Amino acid sequence: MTNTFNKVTESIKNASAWQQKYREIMLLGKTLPVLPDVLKTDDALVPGCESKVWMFVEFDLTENTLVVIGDSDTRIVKGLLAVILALYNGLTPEQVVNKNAYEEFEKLGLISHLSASRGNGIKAMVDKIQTMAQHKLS
Amino acid sequence: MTNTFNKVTESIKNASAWQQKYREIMLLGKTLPVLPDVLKTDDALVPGCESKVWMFVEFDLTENTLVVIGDSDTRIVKGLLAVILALYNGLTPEQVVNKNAYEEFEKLGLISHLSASRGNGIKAMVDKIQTMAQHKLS
Amino acid sequence: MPALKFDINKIRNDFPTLNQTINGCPLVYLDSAATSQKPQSVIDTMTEFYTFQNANVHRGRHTLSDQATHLYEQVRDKIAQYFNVFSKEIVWTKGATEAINLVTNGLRNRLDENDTIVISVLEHHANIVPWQILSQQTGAKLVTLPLNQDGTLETEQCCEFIKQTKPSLLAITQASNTLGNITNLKPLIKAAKDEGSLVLVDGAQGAMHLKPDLRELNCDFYVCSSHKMLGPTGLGVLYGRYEELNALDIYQSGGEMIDKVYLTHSTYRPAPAKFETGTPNISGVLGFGAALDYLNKLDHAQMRQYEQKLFSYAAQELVKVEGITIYSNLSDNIGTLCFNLNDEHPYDLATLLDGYGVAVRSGHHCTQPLMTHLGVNGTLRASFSFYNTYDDVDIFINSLKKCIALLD
Amino acid sequence: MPALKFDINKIRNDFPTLNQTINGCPLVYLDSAATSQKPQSVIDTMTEFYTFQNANVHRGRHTLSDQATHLYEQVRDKIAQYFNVFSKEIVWTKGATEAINLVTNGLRNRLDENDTIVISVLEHHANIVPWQILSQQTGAKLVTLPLNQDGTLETEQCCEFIKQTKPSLLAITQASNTLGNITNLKPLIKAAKDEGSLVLVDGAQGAMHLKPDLRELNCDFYVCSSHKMLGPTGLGVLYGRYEELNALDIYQSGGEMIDKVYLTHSTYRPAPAKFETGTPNISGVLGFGAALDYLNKLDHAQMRQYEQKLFSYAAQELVKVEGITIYSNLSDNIGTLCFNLNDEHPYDLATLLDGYGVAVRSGHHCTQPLMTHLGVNGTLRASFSFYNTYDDVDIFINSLKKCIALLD
Ligand SMILES: Cc1ncc(COP(=O)(O)O)c(C=O)c1O
Ligand SMILES: Cc1ncc(COP(=O)(O)O)c(C=O)c1O
Repeated sequence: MTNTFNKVTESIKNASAWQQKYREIMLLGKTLPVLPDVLKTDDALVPGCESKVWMFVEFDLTENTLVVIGDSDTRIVKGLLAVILALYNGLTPEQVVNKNAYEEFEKLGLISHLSASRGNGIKAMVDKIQTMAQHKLS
Repeated sequence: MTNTFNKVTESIKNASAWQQKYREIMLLGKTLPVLPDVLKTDDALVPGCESKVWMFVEFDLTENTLVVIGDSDTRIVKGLLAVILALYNGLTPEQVVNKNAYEEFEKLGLISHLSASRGNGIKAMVDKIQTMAQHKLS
Repeated sequence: MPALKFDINKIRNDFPTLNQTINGCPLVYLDSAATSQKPQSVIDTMTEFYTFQNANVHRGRHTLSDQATHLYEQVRDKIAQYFNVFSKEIVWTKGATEAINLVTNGLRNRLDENDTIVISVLEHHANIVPWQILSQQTGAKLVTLPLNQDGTLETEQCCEFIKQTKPSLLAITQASNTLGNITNLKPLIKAAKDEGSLVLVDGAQGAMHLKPDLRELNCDFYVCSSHKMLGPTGLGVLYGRYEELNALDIYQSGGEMIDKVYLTHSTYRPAPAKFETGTPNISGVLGFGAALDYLNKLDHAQMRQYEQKLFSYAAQELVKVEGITIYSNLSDNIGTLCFNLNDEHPYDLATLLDGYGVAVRSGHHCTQPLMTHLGVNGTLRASFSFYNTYDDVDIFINSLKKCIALLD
Repeated sequence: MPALKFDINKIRNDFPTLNQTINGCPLVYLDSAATSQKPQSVIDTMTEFYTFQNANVHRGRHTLSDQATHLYEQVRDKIAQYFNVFSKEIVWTKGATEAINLVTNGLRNRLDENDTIVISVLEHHANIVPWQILSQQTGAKLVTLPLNQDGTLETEQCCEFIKQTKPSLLAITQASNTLGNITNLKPLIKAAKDEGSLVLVDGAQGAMHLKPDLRELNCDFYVCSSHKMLGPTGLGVLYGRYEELNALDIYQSGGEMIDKVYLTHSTYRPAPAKFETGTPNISGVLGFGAALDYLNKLDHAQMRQYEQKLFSYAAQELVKVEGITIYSNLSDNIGTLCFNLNDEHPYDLATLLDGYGVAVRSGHHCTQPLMTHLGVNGTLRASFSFYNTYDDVDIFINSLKKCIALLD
């Protein structure tokens, strides 16, 4: 898990300048599959974002691990989404609640993108993942 | 005219301290006749004042001079009213428009009582007197 | 961090306005019920915003806008914590008055002639006129709680009245702005909730002095104004229990409160956003944040204890002055002395007191029905706050005596 | 006093916010259409108020309150002079949005299904949604002026439309907040007045750049926001031709707007008082007074000339950038460039530009119907003001090119 995440985000962490960082984020976004149009429903849309962000958070019942799928119409938000997916996908509920996205984003120098004021849906996504994991545990 | 005014306001002008000034103003107010209750109508009331101020501004048609009558339920405003009456009563329209109440109040150290923000009706009274005199002249 | 001991000398230095002279006398500011003075930190916060961070909030992709939005939303969290409620239950308004209007407007489609609204004769016009208008618009009856001749509410009698009336809504002040009397809210709210009423509390006077726990108070709506709580003008707070808040009809419309706008119709966001349209008073909100930080740094219990002692002293000294009638309840009061001298007009006394640098208010204090109830046209009002001193009281009383002599 | 020559270097020094760095780059603030920066004198005036004069306005007998009231009412005179109207025709609101809501609410009892309201597709949501709601409440028809595909209004066609429609009211923006396009108001207003329509002009974008003479413009209502005119947030202006203003139904109710309050009913004061209830944004008004003083010290014609030259230069440089589509009308514009890059999302470009210290806005700019009309989800918007420089333009264009390279 953490290995995937580290591998995926290594280039972001090692970026020498902010320009390079954004370039790596956008490249990462390109690796995400495009969500089929049928799944891009209003229900899946994170409300109140300038960029469109669709997201699905589910638990795989047999494996008891998290499955997160998402897409965005902007390059940067899609890249950030890819970071979130790499961070949480495949984790058990216990692992999810112990994984602090804020710390990870801080380490990657991306913390400002996780503030509510950005209104880009990333924070909403993290909140939803954490709520679902906690629900699962209680 | 001006003689009456000077005589009436001399003690205010000569007051050594603000306490003395207010005492003279209130004494002056006491010399004003009390308006009969029948004249204290809502129409005669200056709107928007904390103190009640009734006023009548008319021209004596035979003499072509101003007649101002007024009363107030506060001592200080009534005293200020007496100053206004002494200033304008018996003047012709020409004399009224040439008589600047602001200058006179400035000289008496009472200018702050003539500001709109005081909401004591004195400014409204001066405005009404001036408007009527100007109307008479045009 | 341990609470600081209440140190009035230190506090005085935090309020620059208090350290000035009026007509050559040290200012004795006894008009905090009208508006509070501001600590330096509030002034500095606003200056800093306009100097370094000025930008519009929400939806901006650039750093300044992001910073401004972040700071702005933090203050919503702060006031929610202050009242022990959720951030999403806080709506920014331009003042307590607007907050009440937002609620009366939001209920318009839910009331008819079968409904009864209960208010009290003690209320500020802001908590009377909007209900009158709502009553005229909907046919709902508007009635008042029984009030003793001295301006106090008998708790039992009021609860009984509520039980009989079964109101749809009770709107009541936490403390009278004219008398300072504190309402015994809990039993009244309980009585109203037992009848299924909504309850709105006007906290304009109570929010700072009494720092209520709104969850515990159990009201549905609560309003207050920043400018009476050490904060800037042009900002108020509406708290609403979330379901009740979100159930209110929209008030003002325009940008930000919408989800989608088509030419024919629009869809709206959930509360609190649906009630917040237009560019907000950003600097006001940030300044209010600094005011809340200041209040939180004081130990509230100690502050309140100081206020109560100071008030008792002032009341005790005022009672001794010949010819004075006091209308305030002296035993349960936020710190306001409402009084008259014989049959003197309060205007005269207030004007003369100003000569001595003593700032009190005179008039009907936006409570004409209460004036009628007390049988007066107006009164003087000296309202104290935690930044006032025993010296203030002494100067006030001595000046009052000198003014009375002047009137002889 | 002779007008000062327009000296951009001197002006830059008056705006402290502009002299800072963002992400290590000098700030290039191109978001003045969202909110303007504030000159030092505005900040100082607010600080001074809270430091020395802080008191509530109106009805106070003490010196501080008297001073505050005096300063406060002076600003009403200043804005009236700025627009060449009477002071009693000015109502303080919390923003342009509230000012429009005050008017739509005030007309509610005067419209029915026989009435037609005309707006344009260019309008900010603040000048759409309140009319939609009024239309839903009264049955009045809401229609839009014909708009060219490029977002410009054809004057003749619009006048003809007004003649045909005979609207009861025309509500139109003086300049589009998204495109910057200036509306050719005079013929439209004349056409509307010829049909006996009321006319409301949304001056949020126009009030500072175009400094209209409202007597000459001959509209009935005009709204604007202090924060877009160098002043503080939380304050707006409603101008109304006196008879039309006073004829509007009351809006918010409470203290100050009343004459007499009885328990059963109340009587109200004449305009503007009847629309101003609650403690106003006193510091906001005083700060706005300083903003108007600042604007009056500039020679408006010279300031405007500078803005126009700067805009032309910016437009000329932007046009040259490959892949850019500009939506703004470049010949008659307050200073706003609305554009997109190929089919890139404006969010990405705005975020990257911020990396270079360039503050632009991205999104729908509270004009969703216009976005639909233009066939886009959102755009970038770079809005210039007289305190921007040619260097700002160069940095903007260079940074834009670097961002485009990053996106490749
Ligand atoms: C054209 C236009 N109208 C109205 C508004 C609303 O102004 P405010 O948010 O200050 O109420 C704006 C502000 O963005 C605007 O640009
Ligand atoms: C009890 C009470 N309610 C409401 C208000 C209205 O507050 P604002 O003027 O800030 O809207 C006041 C202010 O005087 C008040 O004292």
